[in-house]
This record gives sequence, C-alpha cells and structure tokens, in this order.
Amino acid sequence: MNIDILLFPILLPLIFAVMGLFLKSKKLINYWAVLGSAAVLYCAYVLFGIKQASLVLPWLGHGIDFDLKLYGFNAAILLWVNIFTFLVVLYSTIKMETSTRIKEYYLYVFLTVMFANGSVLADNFVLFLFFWGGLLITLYMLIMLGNLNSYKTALKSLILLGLCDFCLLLGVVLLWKISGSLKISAISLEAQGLAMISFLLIMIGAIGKAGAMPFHNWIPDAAIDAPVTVMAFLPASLEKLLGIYLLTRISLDVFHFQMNSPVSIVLMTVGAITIVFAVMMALIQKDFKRLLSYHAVSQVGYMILGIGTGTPLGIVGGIFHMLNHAIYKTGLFLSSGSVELAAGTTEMKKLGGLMKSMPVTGLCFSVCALSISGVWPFNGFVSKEMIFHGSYETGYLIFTIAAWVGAIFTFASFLKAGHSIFFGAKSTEIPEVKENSWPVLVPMIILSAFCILFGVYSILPLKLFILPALSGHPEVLAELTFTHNLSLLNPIALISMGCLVIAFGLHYLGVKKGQGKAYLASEPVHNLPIIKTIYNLAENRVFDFYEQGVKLIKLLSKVIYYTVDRPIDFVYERVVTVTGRIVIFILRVLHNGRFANYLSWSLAGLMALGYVMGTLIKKAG
Amino acid sequence: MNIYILVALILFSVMAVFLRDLLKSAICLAVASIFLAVMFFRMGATYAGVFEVSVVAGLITVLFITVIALTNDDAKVPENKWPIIIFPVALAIFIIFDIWFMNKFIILPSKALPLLAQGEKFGDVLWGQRTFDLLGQIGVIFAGVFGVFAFFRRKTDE
Amino acid sequence: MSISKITLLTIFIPIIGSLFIPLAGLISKRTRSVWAVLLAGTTALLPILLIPQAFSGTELIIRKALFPGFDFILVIDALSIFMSVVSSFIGLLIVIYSLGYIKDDANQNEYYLMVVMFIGSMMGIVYSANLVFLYLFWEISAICCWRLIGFYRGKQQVIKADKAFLVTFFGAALMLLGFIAIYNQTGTFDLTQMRGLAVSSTAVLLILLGMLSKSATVPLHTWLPDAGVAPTPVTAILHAAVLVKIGVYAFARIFCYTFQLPDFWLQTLPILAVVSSLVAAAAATVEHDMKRILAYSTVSQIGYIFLGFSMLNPLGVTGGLLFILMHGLSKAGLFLCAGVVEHNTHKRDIRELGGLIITMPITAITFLVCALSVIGIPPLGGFFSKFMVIAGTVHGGHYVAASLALFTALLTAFYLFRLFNAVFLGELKVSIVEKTPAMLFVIITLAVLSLLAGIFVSYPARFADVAALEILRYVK
Amino acid sequence: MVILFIILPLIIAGLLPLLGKVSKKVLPDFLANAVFALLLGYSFNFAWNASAGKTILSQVNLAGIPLGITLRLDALSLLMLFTIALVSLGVGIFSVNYINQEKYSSKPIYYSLLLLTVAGMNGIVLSNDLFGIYVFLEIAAIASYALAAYGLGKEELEGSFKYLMLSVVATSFILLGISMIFALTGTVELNGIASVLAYSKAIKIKYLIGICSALFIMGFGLKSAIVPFHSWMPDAYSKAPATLPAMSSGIMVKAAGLYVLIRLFYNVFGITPAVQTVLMYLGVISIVVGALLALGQNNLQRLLAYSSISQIGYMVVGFAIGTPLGFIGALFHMFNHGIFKSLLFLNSGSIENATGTRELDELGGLAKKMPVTAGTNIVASLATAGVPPLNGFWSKLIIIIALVQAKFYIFALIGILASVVTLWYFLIIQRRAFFGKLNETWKDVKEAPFWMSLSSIMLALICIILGIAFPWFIRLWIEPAANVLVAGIIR
Amino acid sequence: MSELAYICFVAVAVLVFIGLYCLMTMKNLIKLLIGAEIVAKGVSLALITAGVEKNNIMLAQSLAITFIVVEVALVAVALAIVIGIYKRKKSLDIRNLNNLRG
Repeated sequence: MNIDILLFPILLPLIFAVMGLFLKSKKLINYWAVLGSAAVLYCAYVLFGIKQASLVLPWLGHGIDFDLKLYGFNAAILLWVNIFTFLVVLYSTIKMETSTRIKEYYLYVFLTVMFANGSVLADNFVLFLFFWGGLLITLYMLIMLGNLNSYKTALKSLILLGLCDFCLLLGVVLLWKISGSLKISAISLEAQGLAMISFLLIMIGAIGKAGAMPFHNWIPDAAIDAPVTVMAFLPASLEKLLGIYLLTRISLDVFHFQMNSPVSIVLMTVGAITIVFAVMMALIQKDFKRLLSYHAVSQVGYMILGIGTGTPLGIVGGIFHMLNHAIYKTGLFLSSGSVELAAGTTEMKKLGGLMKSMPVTGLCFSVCALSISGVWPFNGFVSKEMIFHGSYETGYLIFTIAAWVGAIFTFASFLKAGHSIFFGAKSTEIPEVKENSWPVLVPMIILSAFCILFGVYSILPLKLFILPALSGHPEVLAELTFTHNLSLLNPIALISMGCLVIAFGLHYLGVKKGQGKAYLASEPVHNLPIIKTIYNLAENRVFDFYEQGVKLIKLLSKVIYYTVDRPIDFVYERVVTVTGRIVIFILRVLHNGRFANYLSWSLAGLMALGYVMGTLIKKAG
Repeated sequence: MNIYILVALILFSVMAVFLRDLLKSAICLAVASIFLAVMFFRMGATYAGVFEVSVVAGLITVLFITVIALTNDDAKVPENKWPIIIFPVALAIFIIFDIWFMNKFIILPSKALPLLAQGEKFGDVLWGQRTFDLLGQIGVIFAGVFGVFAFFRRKTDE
Repeated sequence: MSISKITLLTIFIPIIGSLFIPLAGLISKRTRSVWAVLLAGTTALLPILLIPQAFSGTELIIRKALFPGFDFILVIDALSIFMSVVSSFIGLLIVIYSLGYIKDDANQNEYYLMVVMFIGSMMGIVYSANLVFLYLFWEISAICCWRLIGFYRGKQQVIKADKAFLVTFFGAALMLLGFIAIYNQTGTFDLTQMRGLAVSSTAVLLILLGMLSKSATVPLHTWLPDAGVAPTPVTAILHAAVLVKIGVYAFARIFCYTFQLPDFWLQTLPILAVVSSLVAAAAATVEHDMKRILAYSTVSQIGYIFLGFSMLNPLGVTGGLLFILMHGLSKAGLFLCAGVVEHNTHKRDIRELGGLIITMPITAITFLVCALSVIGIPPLGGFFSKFMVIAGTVHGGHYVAASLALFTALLTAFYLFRLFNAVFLGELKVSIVEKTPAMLFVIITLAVLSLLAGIFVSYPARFADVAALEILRYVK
Repeated sequence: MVILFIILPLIIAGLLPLLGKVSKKVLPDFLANAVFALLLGYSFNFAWNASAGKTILSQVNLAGIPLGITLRLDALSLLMLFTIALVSLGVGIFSVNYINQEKYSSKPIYYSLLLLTVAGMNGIVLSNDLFGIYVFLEIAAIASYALAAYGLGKEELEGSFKYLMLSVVATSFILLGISMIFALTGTVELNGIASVLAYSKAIKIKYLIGICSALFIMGFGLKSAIVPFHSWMPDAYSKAPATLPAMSSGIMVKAAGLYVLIRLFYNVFGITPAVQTVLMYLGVISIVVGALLALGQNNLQRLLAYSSISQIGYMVVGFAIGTPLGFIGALFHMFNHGIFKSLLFLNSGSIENATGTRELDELGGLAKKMPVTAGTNIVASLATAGVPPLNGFWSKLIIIIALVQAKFYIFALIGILASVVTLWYFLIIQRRAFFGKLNETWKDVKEAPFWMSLSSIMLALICIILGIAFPWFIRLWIEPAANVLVAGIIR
Repeated sequence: MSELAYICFVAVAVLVFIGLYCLMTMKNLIKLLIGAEIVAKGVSLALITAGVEKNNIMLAQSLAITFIVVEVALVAVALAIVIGIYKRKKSLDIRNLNNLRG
C-alpha cells in the first residue's frame, strides 16, 4: 500500500493514540508516548526537509477535497508543533506520573497532535475546519483531566472556542461564496465588502484560538484547574502556533490588505487591547500559573499587533514572536509545573528562595522570563523590537505606546514572580524541596537554550522558519532588512530599554511598600484609585466575556422561552381548550332538556328555512 | 255553512287545549272530532268521516279518558296563565298572516265550487291502489301493540 | 428478487408482520421478541439491497391501478432509498434497545406491534408517490405514536399522547386539504406526474402546516417535548429516527422534488426554519427535564434540515439529507443514553442527577460523543451536515439566517453541555451502575456510528449527493 | 320478490310474540337473526342488476291478482337495503347476549320491535309512494319509541317521550307537505309527482315547492337529526339500550331521513340551488355544533349521539354539493357511518353490560380487561374521525375533494377542522374509558360475551377491510347508487 | 283553488297553530298529547281538502284512514309512555322531564 508521506503526520499520532489504549503498564505507556512523539517529530523533520509536497484526494464533492499541501511555512509550523509535543510528552512522563488517567491523557495528546498536524497541512478550508474543530474536543477532554471543578473550565473553553470556530465556519462559507473555491492556496482576495466580513470572521476564529481578548477567559481558569502540562501544551504553544498560523495565512495569502486599512486597524486594536488589559491582570496575580496564563493572553496581543500592522517588519515580528512566545511560555509553564511538582503549590505567597534547591528550574525560569520581558539579547527582545518598529511605521503611535506599556508590566510582573519564588527569603510554609529528575529538566533546558540561541543568532530562525511564510511575497522580502533590530542604539530600542527600567523601579517601589514581601510588589498599581475598582470588577468577572455571555444567553433563552414557546404551548393547552369549553358550555346550557325549547328550535328552524327558501327562489326568479 | 262547522271545530279545539279539567278537554277533543267528521261528510269523504267518528272520537277519547282516570288524583299540573291571555292575540295575528301568506304565495280562491264527482269506488281505490298502505297499517298496528306490550310487560316474565 | 418486489416487501413485511406480534406473544415472550427483531431486521436489511439502484441514478416507478386518482404508486429513487435505509436501520436498533428497556412493563405486545408497524408505515411514506397513500401511511404512523406515547397509561401520559395525536392530526388534515387543492388543480394525486408544477401559496401553506406539525417545527412543536412522557425508545424513535423526519422527507419529496415553490415561500421558509431552531434551542436552555431538553433539541435541529432543504441548492439539500442521517444517529444515541439513565435512576429532572460518569462511564462517553455530533464539532458526523447546510444557506444568499443558525449551534453546545454536566458531572447524587447489555450495545453502536459517519463521511455524502441531484432535477 | 324485504320481517315480527311462548330465548334469537341474515343475502341477489343501472319497478301479485303495491328497487334503494340488513344483523347478533340483562328481558317482544323497525325502513326505501314512505316511517318510528324506553327507566321514558313528541310534529309537517304535493299534483306516487312537476314552471308553483321543501327538510331533517332539529337524538339515546341507537343512528336516521330527502330532491322535485344552499349550510352547522357538543359529554351514548349529528352533517354536505363525487362520498359515508357508529354504540353496550354504567368518568383503563371492545372501539373511533387506513377516511376524503372541486373552500376547511375535533372527542373516550390506568372498581370486569364480541369484531373488520378494499366496494355498490342521483328526475 | 279548499286550508293552518301552541305552552303531558291530536286533525283535514281540490276524494279518504290508524297507534304508545312516566315520577309535569340535558 502506498501511503503518501503527507498523511504520516496525521496517521501516525492516530495509530499511537489508538494503540496506546491497549497498553497495560504505566511505564510502557510512557515509553510508548515518548516513542510516538519522537516518531512524529522525526516525520515532521523529514517533511521540513522536503518543503514542497501536495496531496489531493476526492472527498465530499462540491469542491470539498481532501487536500493537503506542504510548503515552507507550514512545514516549519509542523516541525515546531511536534517539537513542543515531544518536549511536553517527555516532561509529562514524570509530571503526569501520579495521574490515574494517564492513558486518556496520552490518547488526547496524540489526537491533539493529529488534529494540529492535520490543520497545519490542510489546504482545503473544510478539511482545515475538520481538524481545527477536532482540537476543541481534545482540549475539552484534556482540561477535564484536571481537578474536580475542571469541567466548568472545560466547558468554558469549549463554548468560547466553539463560538470562535462557528465564526470561522461562517467566514469560510462566506469566503467560499465569494471566491467560489475552498482551496486555501488558490484564494486571493482584497479584504473589502463581504470579503472583509469574511476576513473578520475567520480572524475571530484565528485569534480566538490563539487566546486573544475577549476569548481568553478560559485560559486563566484552566491554569488553575487543568494539569500544567496541558497548559504548556495547548494554550502556551500549540494554540498560539495554530492561531497565528491561520492569522498569517489569511492576512498574507488569502486576503490582502494595505497598511492602515480598516482591517489592519481592527487587528491592531484587538492586539493592543489584549496586550494592555491582559498584562494588567497578569500583574496582580498571586498564583504563578495564573500569572503565566494571563501573559499567554497578553503576548498574543503582540503577535496580532505585529501582523495587523501590515508592514513587513511587523508581520515578520509577529510570526517570530509567535515562535518565541511558544518557546519561552512553554518553558515558563514547564518550570511552574516543576515548582508545583517539587513544592506542591504555585501560590507565590507560599513560595520563596527556591533558587538554591532548584537551580536548574530557576535558571530556566530566569532565561524564559527575561526572554518574555524582551531583555536583550534573548529572543523576545528581537521579535518585540520588530513589532515596535512595525507598529511605529504605521504612524499610529498609540499602538506602539500600548506595546510599551505592555512591556513595562510584563517585566514588572516577572520580576515579582521571580523575586517571590526563586529569590528572596526562603519560605517556611513548604517542606524542603528537591530538584526534579531529568525528563522534567531536559525540556526546560532545551527551551531555554532556544531562547538564547534565537536571541543571539536571530537570523537563523528568521531565515529558516519565518521567511518561508512570506514566500510568494517578494515585495515584502525586498524591503526587509534585519540590521537595525540587532542594534541597541536606535530610539525605539532605547525606549524599550527605558520601559524595563521603569518596570524595575515599579517593582522596587512595590517591594518596599510591601515590607519586602515580593508577592505584594504589584500592590501599588493594584491600589491606584480608579484602577482598583476596575480590578475589583474584573476579579468579580464583570468583564468576563464568557460569564456575561452565558448570562445573556440564559436571559435571552428565558425571554424567548416565555414569550414565544410558552405562549404557543399556552394556545394548545389553554386557549383552545378553554375556548372550546366556553362554547361547549353555552351550547350545553342551551340544551336544557325542556321539550318546549327543543320544539321552538324546530319551529324556528322551519320558519327560517321557509324564509330563506323564499328569498332564494325569489332571487333565482 | 262550512265555515261555521270549521269555526266550531276550531272553537272546541281551543277549549280542549285551555280547559283546566283534563276530562273536559278530552271530551272537547271528541266533539271537535265529530265536527271534523261532519266536515268530511260534507266534502264527500264519507268513509273517512266514519273512521274519524268511530276511531278518533271514540277509541282515542276512550284511551285518553282511561289514562286520565289512571293518573287523575295527584297529577294536577299547575299551568301558566299567560298562554290563555296571549292566545287570542296570537291567533288573530296568525290568521292574518296566514291569509296574507296564502294569498301571496298560493293561488287565490275561485268562486266556482267543483263538482264532487265520484268516479271510482272507495274499495277499489283502497284495495287496488293503496294496498301498500294497508300493509303499512298492519305494521303500524303491530308496532303499536308490541310497543304497548313492551311498556306494560312484567319485568320478571323470564 | 426484483427491485419492485423488494420495495413492496420492505413496506408490507413490517406492516403485516406486526399484526402477528400479539399472536406470537400468545406463544411466549421470547417468540414475540424474536419475531419483532426479525421483522425490524428484515426491514433494515431490505433497503440496503436497493442501494445499487440508488447509485444507478435512475428512478423506478411501480404502479398498481386501483381507482382513478387513487392508484397505488411507489417511487424508488436515491432519496427514498436513502431515507428508508436510515430510518429502518435506526428502527432496528431501537427495537433491540427496547428488549432491555421495557422488559418489565405491561402491554409489551402492543408496544412491539406499534413500533414495528411504525417502521413499516415510515417505509410506506418514503416510497409512496401518491399523495393520498402518503397521507395514509402518515396517519398510520400517527396512530402508532399515539399508542406509544401513552404506553404507560398514566393520566398525564395519555393526555400528552392525545395532544400529540391531535396536533399532528390537525396539521395532517390541513395538509390533506392542501393535497386536495392540488388535486383540484391537476386532477391527480400522482406525484410523478406533477413534476415542476407551480402550486398556489395557499396549498403550500396547508401542506406545510402538516409537515411542520409532524416535524415538530415552531409553531406546531410543543407536542414533541410533551411526548417525552413516552418510554424512551419511543421518544427516540419518534424524534430521531423516524417521526420528525417524515415531515422533512415529505418536504423534500413534495416541495423540492415535485413542485415549484412560490417565491414568497422561498423567502419565508429559511426564516421560519431558523426561528424554529432558535426558539427551540432557547427552550432547551431553560428546561430541566432531560427528555424535554432533548426533545427541544430535536425541534431545533429539524430547523436546520428545513433550512437546508429550503435553499434548493445542491449544497443545502445534500446537507439536509446528511443531517437526517447524522442527526438520526446521534439524537437517537442521546435519547437512548437518557433512557439508560432514566431506566436505572428513575429520575428525569437534571437537578436531581449528577456525577454519573463515575458509575456509568460508558453511557457518559457515548452521550458526550453524540452530543458533540449534534452540536456539530468535527470529527463527528454532525459537523459535516451542519457545515453543508450553512454553506448552502450562505450560497443561497441568506446570510442572516446562516448566522442565526450558527448562533443556535452555539446554544446547542450550551444546553447539551449543561445537560451533560448536570447529569454526568459534578457531585454524585444517585449511585447506580449500568445494566442491560442490550441497551449498552445499542448506544455504543450509535456513538461509534456517529464517529465513523464523521470520519468516513465521504460514503454517505456520495449517497446524499446522488439523492440531492435527484431531488433538484426539476428545480429551475 | 322484492316485497320479501318488507313482508318477511313483518310476518316474523307478528309471529315472534306467539312463538315466544314456546321458547323464550333461543327461538327469537335464531329467527330474528336468520331473517337479518336472509335479508342480507337476498340483497346480494339484486346487486348485479342494480350495479348495471337498472331500476326494478315491481308490481306485486297475490295469486295472480295484481295488488296495489309498486316497489321501486334501484341501486340507491339496494344500497340502503344492504346497509340496513348488515347493520341490523350486527345489532341482532349483539342482542343475543345483550338483551339477557335483567332490566330488558322479554326477548320476543324486543325482537319483533327490532324486526318492525327493519320492516319499516325497508318499506321506506322500497316505496314508490310518498304516503307509503310516511306510513312505513311511522312503523319504524313507533317501534323505536318503544325500544328507546325498553329498559323502562324514568330517563329512558323521558327521552322516548321527547323523541315521540318531536317526531309527531315532524311527521305532521311531512304530512302537510304531502298533502300540499297531493293538492298540487293529484298523486302521491313518486314518478307521478315527478312527471307532473316536470311540466310546471310557474313561479307560484316554485314557491309552493319551496314551502314543501322547507316542510320536508324540517320533517325528515328532524328524523335525521340535522341541527337545529337534532335535540331529540341525544335525549333518546343517552339511556336507551345500546342496540336502539346502533340501529337508529346507524341506519334509521339515514333511511328515514336522508334517504327520503335526497330521493325527493334529486329524483322527484329536481334539485334547485336554493335547496342545495340550505342543505349545505344546515350540514355545516350540524358538523360544527355536533362535534363541539360531543366534546363536552360525559355519557358515552350521548356523546355518540352528538357525534352522529356531526357525521350526518358530512353526509348532508356531501349530498348538497350535487356533483357525482359528492354523491359517492356522501353515500359511502352513509354506509360507513352505519357500520362504525353502530359499532361504537354496541361498544358502549358492551361496556354497560360489563360495568353497568356509561358515564365516562366512572370508567377507566378497560382496555386491559376488555381487549376486544377496546380494540374494536379504536377502529371505529379512528374510522369516524377519518383517520386512514379505515373506511371513514376515504368517504370523508371524497366529500372534501368534492367540496374543493365545487369551490366550497371554507366548508372544506370546516369539514377538515371538525374532523380534528372528532378525533379529539374520540381520544377523550379512549382516554377516559380504555386507554388510561385501570379504575380499581372494575378490576373484576370481564370481556363481553361471545355474541357481543362477535358482532363487534364483524363490524370492525368491515371497517378495516373497506379501508383497504374501498375501490371495489365503491364500484359495486356506491357508484351505481350515485348514478341514480346523478340521473336526476325519475320517470 | 276552490273557495272550500281555501277556507279549509286556512282552518288547517289554524288547527296546526293551535296544536303547536298547545305543545309549546302546556305543561301537562296529556295536554301535550291533546295538542298533538289537534295537529293531527289539521293534517287529516288537509289530506281530505287536497283530495277535494284534485277531485280525487277516494284516494284522499284512503290516505286519511291510514293516517287515522297510525294516529291511534301513536297515541296508544304515547299514552303508554305517559303512564310509565306517571308510575315512576308520580307527576305529569313536562317541566319535571329535564333530567337529560347538556
């Protein structure tokens, strides 16, 4: 049997997933999983080498084909998806050891990989939706693996992402209607009129998957409820990759828009809002994982902002940021998982001074944290600079400022986190902790290494992974020079540096106010007059899109139920019967059993008959 | 002359209706029957007249009187007063309406009285043409007899 | 066997065979059950033999002359074969499920008689090409439903059974009047002779009322939630497999395939369908009774099928047909899962249930799978049908309808998961384990089929495509 | 020997009370049912003749001497004869067990009354003479007054008395009409009247015929319980022995009422738009009022009485349309209604025989204990409501088609909606009597005895078989009868 | 129409009116029967008059005689019912005869 190599990334995980169900021993399952992810990774690597391939099989008719296409960009994404998978699986062998549902866990992980690979490779929108939507289920199931309350969060994620997916579906269908084709690589449209609506709908699908506001609410909740590996696996890495991958494809290939076109403004606005608000929320978190999760949201803002600028630099920056973010955020989540594994908690209040006992974790955390904060020479710095430049080029300074504000608070919050967990005084609330075993550490080390590598030698990932995204856009490539990004001496880079200094100042101030307790470092900001009320509202989930949406849906449902459905039923149950009863009552009262009454009806009937007959005959002549 | 007989017929009918005493009304009814029979004679329907006198004025009156006797004592039914009061007015209105109606829709009277020719014999007509009615009469009598039987059967004649 | 013989057997084996069920019941319970399953099995098998005929792309018409205008006419084409395969198969599953479900109840003879006759009447409806015979089988199915809903003989049950019968009869009687109006126009009840005919709006309205009442579409839908008092297999058969599909089938057969709809209705129907969907979904969100929620969900999903069919474009119609299949599988699965829960716990109020995933994992998983399919999440079958319906709607230019339909899909997700969470998750309130392998077998089969129908969607899709082409042959 | 249809029941009716002294039960049972069966078989004898469209005007001879009896046997009267024989056979078989009840007794008298009603109806149907119709109508009527009060309960007597008094008024008006016709034409024979009237076109004569028509509609309408002349029916039926309403509603209202009306209007006077319109409206009013009143009843037989009123409305409407299809529908419905309505009344008799009551709210869940009664009742109910695949559906369908074809859209709609109400009240019967939970009072109730069940099953089978085999039945019996009406004025 | 027939028909109408008036207003069952009898008289007069009008008195007579026989049978049965009612109710008031209604 001749199976096209393009099917391997999809079929392999499926085989591993199904076979895994039949394994009995826990150890065996772990090995099996590592082996599986390695195999898929290898497969992805081979494909990355091939770069160009396509496969078209007939499927549903109507132009809906089973259409896979590999080219430079999605080969890169495919590779990274599988790298993260491999790392997370490796990490999971220890982290998930205690879980009783390990079998299910790997099943879902492999299914996730399958769907992710499929959606990356798909070149037909329906096929893409097929795989894309499948991720919903695995995400739902993965979150369900968490603690007792996780099902609520799981539902939240399902509904929010479901909403995004339905928007995506509508956008796709609209696109189909407009362009007459479903082949992603064959569509090329100006984002105007209906096409713009279609673009916005697909965009919602993409940024929703990536976790931008306002579709982000499930992420912080999941950080608490779901296993940390799941967080590292999905919201931190895979979903960002996929979401931004889709956004890139539709912004670059499927639709075209000019710099500062309405679409661009919308994207940038969403990005900027996401950056600022999410980071503000992240700042005040007292739980490490929750803090990370808000950052996961905030960073999406940068990517969207970058791609939304429509400038070559911004776009490249956005995509690069996606990659970088996936690396360091996975690293951060993994380190938080490491802390949780060792100390049993991730609450900053209870932790402290772990650097001594967990040096590797601490170091990796530091690298990733500096990276996310955009400190030179880590990778985050490069991509963020590109985004700053890109947004600055659009002329809307406000977005750049928003990005800077984001940078300030990002750094501040990580200073707080690092300070309270790894540095500072040793906490007395937790028992003595030990560094974790190597399967936990290796992924973090690898990721940290990537952070440094991509920061110092940024031209490598850009050439290798990012530029293929722009293949077919020579005009973009032509303008692109990377020289100034590496230079620290340009005004924008200086301002960014300034931001870091401000952040440091803020942290210092906060720690001082909090009597040396690092986890209170964000309190000054938290307690600012107006901001405090906003925070309180936010903590009470007033801004929670999901909670409010659910309330609205419930209200709407009730309104419809009581104004449409029940009245209709009322007609059957009451109006008809009661009217009938009244009429029957009247008729029955008339039939009073009196002979004279009955006789008079008959006689009256006779007279009426005679009269009617008479008039009718007269009429007939 | 005819008109007086008819008036008498109507008068006794009215009395049969409005007399309080059932016995008297039954007798009034019989008298009315006799007037009707006289009318029949005058119109040439002799056999019908005989039947009217013997069966209606006789048999039916007897039946009525028997029933009245059987139910006499405590069966006084209070009758309303107003029917008697209204009756003359109603009757007058009805007669006027009836005459108007007949003049309008039915052919007006012509003065000439037709000759009451008797072409056929009564027996021939009855037996030759109306045998079906006789069959029916048998049936009616059966029905009447068994009907009355059914009402007066003893419940325990099993 | 010739095609026509197979078709006649498909219709008359269950109808006539069902009459012998009480007799079989006189012998022994086992004989009766075996006989019932045998009948249902034969009925499920026979249409499968017809599938090659469906792909041949031609139609076969059988005509038995009776009385001028009342000829017994059967039409065998892709559409009718598709419908008969789907419904007889689900019917079979439900009969098997009943073996476990009602084994301790009274009046089983009547139950099996009615179920099997119901399947037979559905076959009759599907193949009839004479409006009068369509109506005839239509009402046979209504009679069966009536007895089945009132199966438990409680006062409420019987009242609701009466309500269902009356509402559907009301609609059907008006539909008959519509048929007569068409007869008045054409002088025949023969559908095969009226293709491409333009009909008056009044006739359409009357016929539509019948379809809506049978398919439980707003505003004639409330009997369906109330019919939830029936024993569960019945509700399942009523909703998912057969009953509500009758209306949409008739719609496809009469309005898509045969007549030309007036413009007014082409514009109005999508709105009606979407509103129906939305209202029912909202009601499902508010209700607390497990079966009522599912029933409202059915109402809501039927709206999609109508939406797809009313588009009269290949996508929409294919989507509608696929929807019939997918919804049949997954909604039957949901109802039967609910039946397992109810059978074991004797509770239907979701507020009194919870945490059953611990004691009833298989039921929970199958429920989840079916629910996801109903919502329309890939890789399950429901996704494709929903996608195609919506694609059809957008292609037909009804953008608002499409967006409302998607909003309804979101609501669907919301209420189905509300149900799932309340029954299977959270705190365990009633601890009862799964029993009755026959029932579990059926629900697992349905869940697996929902999944397989999604993964190997191309096979049913090709079938639906052929049928859709057939349907749209006479559409201008 | 067409006269046999009248003579045979008449003679046996006369003999039975005498023979009753010999054998109180078995002989009357046997003789009466034998007569009904014989009449049924004998009516087949003429079926081919009649379906060929021939009319037999039979002059009866007695030993070679012609008697003054002319009987008219055409397809229409044959259909009626057939229906009468069929229903009366059903009722007769039912009575074998039913009249054994304590309150009824005296089988010979009972059967002779039953036979007299049959003789009376046969006479009406066969008569070629307006006055003959009247006389035989009275035979049937008098016998049925006695039957209506056969249990001698006070309510039975009350119902019977009202029935009688209203009928007397009706027959008086009929006779007034007859005498007007007589005064106009000088004859009372149907073909004589027809031929005289065919030549008189004057407006005054039209008025006179109009008045006569009104009188006849009122008189025969009261007999066939058309609203507003229906009021005797529920009273007479509610307490009477179930066989009387079965007989009366099943066939008498049709033979003594509707048949005469259509015979007169279509075959004798010639139909006029005025009569059609009036009948149409009366029919529709009957349909609606009857159905609604039936909905509110608690006494089973009273409910069925109102239901009969409603169903008769359908027939009236069908006849009033005046198209061939309308005739077919109405005649078919007439036959069907004879079958299923008598079955329903017999069911109520079975219930009463088993439980001693006919009040619906005292019953409940009898289906378990009386499966045959319940089953046949469902069949009859659904047939009445016009649910396929039973016979009532086809007849109603044809009537509605005829209405639509004649452009009476509103009436068609009303007819359809009324059938929904019909179904409604039958579902109420089902719910309260059979289909619910068993009322504890009746836990020892037994199924109806053999002959009662047999008769119910027989009638129910006819409903089902006709539902499937209706085309052949229509071709053999109904169409020729309809052709008689289509052919118009007789010669 | 002859004058006699005209007058007779008026009388018929009046008799029928009186009879119906009695049926409508009287309360005694026997009175009601008397009313019915008066109507019947009107009817038989109408039959004979019709015969006179058409010069066919013989036919009219035979009809009238049959009618009278029918009348007797009817009255007999009616009176039997009245006696039955009297036996059970001890009253002849039509107003008490309204147990059946609705």
